[in-house]
Formats: sequence, structure tokens, C-alpha cells
Amino acid sequence: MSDLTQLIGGLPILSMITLLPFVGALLIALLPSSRPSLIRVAALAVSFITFVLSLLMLPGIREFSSEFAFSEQISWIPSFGITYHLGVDGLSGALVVLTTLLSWICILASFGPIQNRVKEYFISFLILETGMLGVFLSLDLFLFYIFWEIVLVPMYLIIGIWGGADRIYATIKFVLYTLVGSLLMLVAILATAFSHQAATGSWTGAFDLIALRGTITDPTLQALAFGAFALAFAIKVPMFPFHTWLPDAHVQAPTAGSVILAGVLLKLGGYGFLRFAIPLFPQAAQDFAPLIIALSVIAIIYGAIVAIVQTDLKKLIAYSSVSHMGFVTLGIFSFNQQGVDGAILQMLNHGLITSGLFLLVGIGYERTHDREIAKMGGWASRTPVYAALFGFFLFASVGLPGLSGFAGEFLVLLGAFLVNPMVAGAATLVMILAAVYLLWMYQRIFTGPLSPFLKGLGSHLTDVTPIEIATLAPLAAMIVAFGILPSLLTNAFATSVAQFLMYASGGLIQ
Amino acid sequence: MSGDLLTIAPLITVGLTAVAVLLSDGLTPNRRYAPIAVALAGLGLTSWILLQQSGGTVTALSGAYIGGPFVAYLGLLGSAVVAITLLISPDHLAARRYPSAEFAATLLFALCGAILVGASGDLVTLFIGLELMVIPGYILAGYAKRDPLSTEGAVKYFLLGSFSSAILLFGIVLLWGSTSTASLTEIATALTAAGAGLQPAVAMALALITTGVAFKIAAVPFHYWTPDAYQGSPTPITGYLSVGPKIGAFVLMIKIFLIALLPLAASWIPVVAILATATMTLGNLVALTQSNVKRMLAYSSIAHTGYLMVGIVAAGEGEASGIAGVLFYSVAYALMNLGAFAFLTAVQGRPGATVQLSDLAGLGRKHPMLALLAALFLLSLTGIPPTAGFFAKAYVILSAVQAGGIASVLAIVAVLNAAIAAFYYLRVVIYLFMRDPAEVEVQVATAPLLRAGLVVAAAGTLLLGLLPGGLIEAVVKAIAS
Amino acid sequence: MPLPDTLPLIGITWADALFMMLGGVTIAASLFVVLGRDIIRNGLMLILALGALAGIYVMLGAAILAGAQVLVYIGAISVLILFAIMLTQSKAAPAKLTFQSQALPAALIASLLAIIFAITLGTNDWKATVFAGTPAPQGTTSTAAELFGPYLLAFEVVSVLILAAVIGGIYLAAIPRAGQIGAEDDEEVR
Amino acid sequence: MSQIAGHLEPYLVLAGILFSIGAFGFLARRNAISMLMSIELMLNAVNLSAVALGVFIPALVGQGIAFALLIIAVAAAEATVGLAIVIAIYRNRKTPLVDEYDTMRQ
Repeated sequence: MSDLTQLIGGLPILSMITLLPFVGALLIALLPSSRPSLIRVAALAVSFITFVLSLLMLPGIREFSSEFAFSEQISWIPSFGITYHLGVDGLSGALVVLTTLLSWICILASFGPIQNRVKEYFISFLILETGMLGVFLSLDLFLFYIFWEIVLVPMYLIIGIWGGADRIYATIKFVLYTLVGSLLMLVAILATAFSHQAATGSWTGAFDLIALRGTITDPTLQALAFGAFALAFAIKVPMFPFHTWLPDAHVQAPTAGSVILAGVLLKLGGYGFLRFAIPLFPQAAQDFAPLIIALSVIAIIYGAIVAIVQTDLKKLIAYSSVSHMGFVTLGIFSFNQQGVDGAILQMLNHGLITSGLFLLVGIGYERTHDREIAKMGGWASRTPVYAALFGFFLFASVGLPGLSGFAGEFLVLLGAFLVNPMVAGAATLVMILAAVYLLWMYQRIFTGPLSPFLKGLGSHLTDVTPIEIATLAPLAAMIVAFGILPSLLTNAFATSVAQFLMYASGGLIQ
Repeated sequence: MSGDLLTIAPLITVGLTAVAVLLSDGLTPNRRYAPIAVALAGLGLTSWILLQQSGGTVTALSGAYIGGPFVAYLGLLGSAVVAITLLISPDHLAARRYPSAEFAATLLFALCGAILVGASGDLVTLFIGLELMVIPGYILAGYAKRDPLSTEGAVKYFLLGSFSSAILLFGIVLLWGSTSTASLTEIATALTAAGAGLQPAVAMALALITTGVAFKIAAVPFHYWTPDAYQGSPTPITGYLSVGPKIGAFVLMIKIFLIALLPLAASWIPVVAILATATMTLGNLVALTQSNVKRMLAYSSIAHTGYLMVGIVAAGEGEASGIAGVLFYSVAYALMNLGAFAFLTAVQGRPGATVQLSDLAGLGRKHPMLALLAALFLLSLTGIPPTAGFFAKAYVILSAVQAGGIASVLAIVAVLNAAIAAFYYLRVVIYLFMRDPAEVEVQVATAPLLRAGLVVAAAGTLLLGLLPGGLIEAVVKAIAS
Repeated sequence: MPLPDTLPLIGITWADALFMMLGGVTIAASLFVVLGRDIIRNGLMLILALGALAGIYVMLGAAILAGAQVLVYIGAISVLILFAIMLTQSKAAPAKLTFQSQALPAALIASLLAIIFAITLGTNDWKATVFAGTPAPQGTTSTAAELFGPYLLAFEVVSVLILAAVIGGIYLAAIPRAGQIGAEDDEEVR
Repeated sequence: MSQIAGHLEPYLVLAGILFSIGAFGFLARRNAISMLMSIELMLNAVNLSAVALGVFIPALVGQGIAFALLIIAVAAAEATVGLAIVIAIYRNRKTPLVDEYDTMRQ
């Protein structure tokens, strides 16, 4: 019962996008490890072609009016009705492009820093890309879970092999947190599928998101399954109090690992809420919403405050991620168009901005081999371009109007205001305070007289190279573009948001 | 009568192969590979016969032997286990100057017993099959007879094994006496007819059988013989012992608990559920603290026992997919655990070597392929997709969720344990890939046969992970009978 | 002159007296086996216990089994055990046997077990025949009918089992000749 | 009229006691051969119950003795292997005391 529908030129575009990096990884495995530059170029080529393919998919998403513009479905484990079912709509399309974009940027950014075990590194990275794309494109719960777990292993290796001094502690923490959440999600998936089988007497569609949406009525199952899904996603987002793995993982990961972690991996959680947890279990989601909103606000406040006291630049950005991702869950659980629009925008923008910041921190670290804020000062006098770029991304991060960070946070706050003005007010206040502090931090690092530490580096303290600019430029361009015209994005996923809101309210209407 | 002989043909073939192995060694003494070749040929023939018999259920010899898809499934699994063991062992044994003929023959005798356990229709045949399966295990555990560790493990294995056999046997005899029949299905009928009240002797039989079986599958707290027996045996044999007799014991459990004692399910489910919880949790927690890799795998195999017991509980709750889960898990467990032990065999190139975790540091750099295969087996044992181990766990958990009640609580316990297990399995991966090479390096020896064994196990682990559909259908067919 | 139906004075039937005597010997001898301090005497007591059991089998009319008991258990297994005892006795092994530290809890558990057995097995409704004296001798035909009927497969497999055990036993116990695979010409290799 | 020997229960109780004695020996002794002897006692207890059940329960007539014969044969096989292992370990360790076999617990 192979049913490949709606292909571009007869080709299964989604499978091609998803599996191309994996095939590339296999090909790279065949290359001799004695030729690292060949391996680097091959990896870049593979990821860039994937990016181009994902761009080719975009026009199609706008042309089709149905929810999933493209979908591919093949029977996989017929005994349980498990299918290989991929589909893309505006929401997943945007995240897929974000993934493919950041992937080649990361691969390019790894050319310099990664010098040992080059082959294994790029193989891991390409498998990671396949895993992430699979998560965004799967419409079958089982398939989704498998890609979800596949992401874990290469990320584990990337932090564990190419990470910093305390990498092993960080990897173990990362894996255990993620695994506990995801395993409970597996039980929830199986329970959901079984309840569908028990209700319909057939396994057909028991794991299929589209068939399952709106059919799960048992309140106990809803509550338990939503709890398990939410835990898995909350750990990934990460929501307070499940965030403690993130700073460790970020600090220990190599630059590209940090970028992909902040840029894409954290989005898996938000996407999971939007695509799976809430549409499948709307009633429970409504019940849990106050709790999640409360945790989101705590995350926003807590992340900002803890970020302020950090002395390590990378840890600072990691904690600001916790704060920014709090907006995502806050927006989603506002259950109104502004909030959800804002949450998705925030996901994408955070992906662009934080990736840029981590790239910049990595660039600085290449030169100074240090991330202590206290040791810096007057950096701008030596490397003006670097300082300017850093300033740009930092401004974007604190939500300066005109840059893309603003629109997302503004919409989220608007959405939250409609639900609970107190919450929105608290979040706004903290946000402003944090912004002031972050800019003061920028001042300490880049302006004023050159610090003795930076002076001691002498001619090592060079400005950004063309390759580094090439990694940052696309991000900066998109930050400006979406800052001026956020409707470019919101239009693209308007259908998805409408669908989401329909299913999210399904529990109330019934 | 000739029809009966045809039905029990797999049994006869395996037995004759064992004799042929010994004869071939007599004709061409001291050839390392000749007995292995004969044994593998015999296994091939057996597998072919089993495939022919996978059609429908046939009863032979007054109901003592029930052939059909169930036996075919188990027989093929057993043949695969024995074949992989035969591939990974001979060079390891030869390096320590132990012969391969007696080894191959003993393994084949054990397979004979395992097939009989799967096919038995009555308690007597079941018990004899069990003994034929486990007694060769005692011999194999002590196969390195000049190694104090091996004989030490063997004597503990033997004593505890015989002790548990005696307990189990007393239970069997009492059950047979109180139901006036040895036939498994007739026992179930008699117990159903007896109604809800439990006769004192039946209760006693149930207690004895549960204890005996718990010993045989090494469930906590009847597990304490396993680590010593496993650690002492030559490594490839440990692999076999942690897989073959264990799966066989689970088949015995299916036969006794899910056929004969199914009417008493309400009585034994709570006990088995508690044992399963203790087994998973304790096995994992103790494995966590081990620095000797072999001992760690021994404890982790106890934890896997617990996962399999979850399937039994689910089946006891009336969910047939519980048996299916156990059968699927058995195949996955066999492949990944044998693979892990094959890896351990490969890094024990030097006689007398024991492998500490720290000895594996940096192995990924010198032997990337070997380390990669090891990582595959470890990921599968952890239960990370797309590997066989993941589907096995998912299947068992699915059946437990379906069964509801106690079983669904066990499902949660099982997944939390999987996270604990991830910690120590992935720690090995850390040592393989993320640590700098150890000062005293392990000596890697990969003979061609061992390599073949590794590749077969790895291919199976990966294939089942990507396309589990075929095996699921085979499982469903096997339990339909 | 025929014997009286019961034992004079105490009024117990001959069969009961015989049973009590044989059972008492069995229990006493087996207690000696597990409690005695001299392992060789323990081995001899095992033979006595097994012999008394053979007597009970005769009482039960299972003469064929009593024969097997004497031939296999007493003639082969026990002799083998005694042989192993002689072989492993040395100065290193103390002649006076000691117990494990958990002997006392073991004794408690075993006593409790015996009581539970006595209660459960004694009070169970077995739906069994009651004989006036001792049961009539069991014909060998019925046993043979079972052995070559439903238990034919088990019977045949047991022979395979013994073959496997003998091969393994010889392998484990034998000292290989020099030059052969498995020879002990290098103690360090293992 | 016999009060004991003609009933099934006394035989089974005797078997139960014998089994318990064997179990105690297994748990309490340190010597591998003593433990083996204890196992033999347990198996004999099982045999006694099998024979008794076979004699007294009409449906099982004949089966009991057949069952017991098979158990005796199994016990013989078990003892063969067990004693061979004991001899092998004695060669290595020069002691038959099981609790001195603790090399692995270091």
C-alpha cells in the first residue's frame, strides 16, 4: 500500500530532504580519514544541497491550501499500523529550513575548530541533521519517536568527543534528562495507540497523528499521556525546573554543537507541544496550561536573573536561552493567535539570534581561549567588525524593535496579556531589566580601554575572517528581514496556527 | 509412527549432528574448525527442517511433542544462538588450548533440550528437556577446566542449578499429582474445573514452581549465582549462558505459567510482578557499580530478565501480545547480547586477560570498526532506535500497556530502568570513544570466524531495528497456535 | 503359625510398623548426612537413607523402582560420590566439616518448610485410594506401558542426556595426554 | 486395618520432611560434595512423592514409577557432571569448600 502523493516532479521531496544528510554520512564514511579537507567539503556540499532542497519545498507550501502541503506515507510495520508518514506544513516547513540553514552554517563554522577525528565529527553531524529533520517531518508517532531518539546519539557524541574539559559529566546529564522524558513519552505513545486500537478494533492509524487527533476522549488517558509528552518536551525546551542540563551541555559543547543545540534542538520541544501534545490531548493541555504558564514565567524571570550573574560568556547566553524559550511555552499555552504566532516566531528568531551569538562566542574563544567576562574589556578597539556583529546580535536578542527578536516577544506578551495581564506585566518588566544588564555587559567587554588580558594576546586577537562572516551573514540578513516584515513568516504558518487553535480548543467545544 | 519421526525430525537432526561432531573429531583429531563446520552444517539442515514445519501444529508421540510454528520459531532462534556462539568461540578457546569438538557437541545437546522444552506437551517431557538444556550449560561453564575462575563459576552454577531443578521438580510432581495428569493443557482444564479455591497442594506446587523458575531465569533475589558463573566462564561461553539457557527458561515459563497455570494467573501475577520490579531495578543498580565489563554485562542481563518478565505478566493478564513481546525480545536480546560478548571476546586476545572498563579507553581510535560494532550493541541494549533492542522494549511495553493493571505499572518501572541502564551502557561508549587510550592496552584478536559472528549479530541487530515487521509477523504466527 | 494382624502389645499393624521403621531410618540417616561432621560417614549414611527409601518402594509395590534405586543410586551415584570424597580429601580440606555462617537461619527456614509441607500435603484432598494393608504390587506392565507410551520421548531423550553428561564429565575430569589439545604442558595458559 | 501405610498422606509428609532436610543441607553446608548429597536427598524426596502419588491416585497408576525412573536417570546425569566439576575445581584449588571459591568477589 505504497502511497506516495503530491511529489515535486515525481520525487519524494520530504524523504530526500530527510535522508540526504544520512546518505551523505554514509558516503563520508567511505572517504579516507587521511583527507580531512575533502571530508569537510563533502559535508558542506551535502548539507548545502539539503538546504537548497528545503528551499525548493517552500513555494509548494504556500500554494497548497490543505494543512499538509506534501505528505508521503508507506506502510512500515503493518501489524501495528505503523507507517513511514512524513508531511510538511508552514510550521514544520519553517523549522526544516531553519535546520538545514543552521546545519550548513555549523558545518562551515566547524572547519577551523574541529581538527581531530574530522571524519567521525561530520558523520555525527549529518546523522544529527537527519534526526532533527525527521522529527519535524514525521506525522507518525512511532516514527517521530524514533527520530527523536536518533537525535540523542550524535549530539551525545558531539558533546562527548569534541567538547570541553567537563564534557563527560555534561553528556551524561544531557542523555539522562532527555532519556527519562522520552521513555515516558514512548509509554504514552503506546498507550494512545492502544486506546485507539481498542476503540476501533484495528491497528490502522493507531500511530498516525492525523487519524488520532480529536479521537482521544478518555480524560485519564489524556491527562497521563499529556503529562508524559509534556515532560519530554519540557525537558527539551527546556522549561524550569528541567533546564539544568542545558548550561552544562552548552558550555561543554563545541561551538557548532552549541549552535545546533540552541538553534534547533530546543525547538524540538516547542514543536512537540504544537504538533503532538496539544492537538492530541487538548483537554489535558487546557488543564495543565496554568501550571505551564506559571513555569514559563518563572523560566523567563529566573533565566534572566541567573544570566545576569554569570561570569562565563557561554553560560550567560545559555541561561538567556532558558529565559527566551520561556516565551515560547508562554505563547503556546496562551491558546490565542497572537500568542501562538509569537511563540513560533520566537522559536525561529531564537534559532537565528542565539545561533549567531554562540557562533560569535566561538569566534572569540578561538582567539582568546577564554570566556571570562571579567578578563575582557575594550575589545572593540582591536576588532571593530567582531564587536559590531556581536552588538547586532545582542541587540536582536534583547528584542530591539526592528530586529526579529522584538516581534516574537511582543506577540507573546500580547497573547499572554489577553489571558492574564499580571503574567504579561511581570514578564515585560524582567525582560526590560535583563536587556539593560546585557547591554551593560556588552559595554564591559567591548568598550573602554583594552584589558591587560586582551593586550597580552597581541596579534592573535584578529578580526573576523571571511568564512566567519559567511556563517554570520545569512543569519543577520534574516534577522533584519523578519524584523521588518514578520508577516513574511506569520503568513507562511497561518494555516498551521489556525489548525492548531482548532484542535487545541477541540477539548472545550466537545 | 514414521509421521511421528518426521515431526520430531529437528530433535533427531540436532542429536545426530552432535554425534557427528564427535565422530568427525575422532576421525580427524585436533582440527580446530572441522567440528565447527560439521555443527554448522547440521544446524543449517535443522533450520531447513524447522522452516518446513512452520506451517501448522502437529502433535506426535501421544501428545508429548507438539511441533509447529512455535517450535519452528524457537528452534530457529536456538540454532542462530548456537551458530553465533560456534562462530565466536573456537579461536578464543584454541588460544587457551581447549578443544572445540566437545564444545560444539555439548552446545548441540543443549539445543536439543531447548527444542524439546519448546515442543513439550507434558510436564515430564518438559522437565527432561529442561535438564538436557541446562546440564550441558554446567559443562560449558567449567569448560576452561584449568582456570580456577571457570571451575569456580561452574560449581556454583551447577549447585544452584541442580538445587533449583529439585525445587521445580517437586512443584511439578505435586502439580501432576493434584491434577492427575501431566499434560499441560489438561492441567489447565483440571485447574479451571477445580474453581476458585486453591487446594493446599496446588498452592504449594505453585510456590515451588515459582521459586524454581525464578532461580532458572535468575530473577532477583534468586540471582546471586549468575555474576560468578558468568564472570568465571570463558567469555564467548558467558555470552551463550546469558542468552541460551535464559531464553529456554522463559519458554519453560511460558509453558508452565501461561499454559498449565493460566487459570491461576490471579495468584501468580502479583508475585511475578514484584520479582520483575526487583529484578529490573536491582540488576541495573548493581550493574551501575561494576568496573569489570563482563560482570557489568552479567548484572545487566539480570535486568533484561526483568524486562522479559514484564511480558510474562502482561500475558498472564490475558494479553496474548505479552508472549509475542517475550518472543520478539528474546531474538533481539540474543543478537545484541551475543554481539556484546563477541566484542568482549575480541578484546580478550591475550589468555588470562580480564577487561576492566578503563582498559577499553580510546579503543575507538585504534579499532574504529570494532568499537563501532560495540557501540551498536550497547545502544541496542540501552534500547535506542533504530536498533533491535528498541523495538523489543517497545513491544514488551506495548503489551504491558495493553494488559493494563499491574502490567502497566511495570511498563513505567521498565522505562525508568531503561534510563538507568543507559547510564552504564553509554559509559562504555564514553570509554571507547571519549577517553584517551589506556596505558595498558587490551590485546585485540579478531579471527575470521569471530568477525563473522560479530557481523551476523550486528546485521541482525540493525536489520530488526529498521524493519521489524517480518519478525513481528513471525511472532504473531508462532503464538497463534 | 501365622503372625498376628498387629504388633503385639502396641496394636500397630505390621505394615505401619514397617513404614515407621523405614521412614525413621530414612529421616535419621538423612539428618546425619546434613549434620554429620565426617564427610565419609555422611556418604555412607546417604547410602543407608537411599536403601531405606528402596524398602519403602518395595512396600509400595514398586519393586522395579527399588531395583533401580539400588542399582543406580546406591550402586552408581553414591559410589561415585564416595569416590569423589576420597579423591578430594587432603590436608588442606579439614576432615571435620563446618557449616556456613547462615546455618542457623537455614535450619529455621528448613524446619518451617517441613511444617508447611506436612500441613499442605497432609491436609490436601488428594482423592486417593486407601489400601487395607500395603498397596498391591504394581505390575511392571503398567510402568512399561507408560514408559513406552506417553513417556517414550522423555525416555529416549534421557539417554541423550546421559550421553551428553558422560561426554562432558569425561572432558572435565580427564587429564589430557601430553601433546593433545587441552594438554597441561603450559600452566600459565588458560 | 492399617492406619498409616495404606494412606497416601504419610508418604508425602515423609517426602516433605526429607526434602526440607535436603534443602537445609544445601543451604548450610560449605563442602560442594555435601551440597551435592543434599541435592540427592531432595531429588529422592521428589521421587518418593512421585511413586506414592502414582500408587495411590487411580488415574496415575504406572505413571509414578515411570516418572521416578526418569528422574533417577536425570539425577545420575546431573551427579556425573557435578562430580566431574568438583574434581576439576579440586585440581585447581585443592579445596572442596564452596565458600572459599571467592576469587571473583575481590
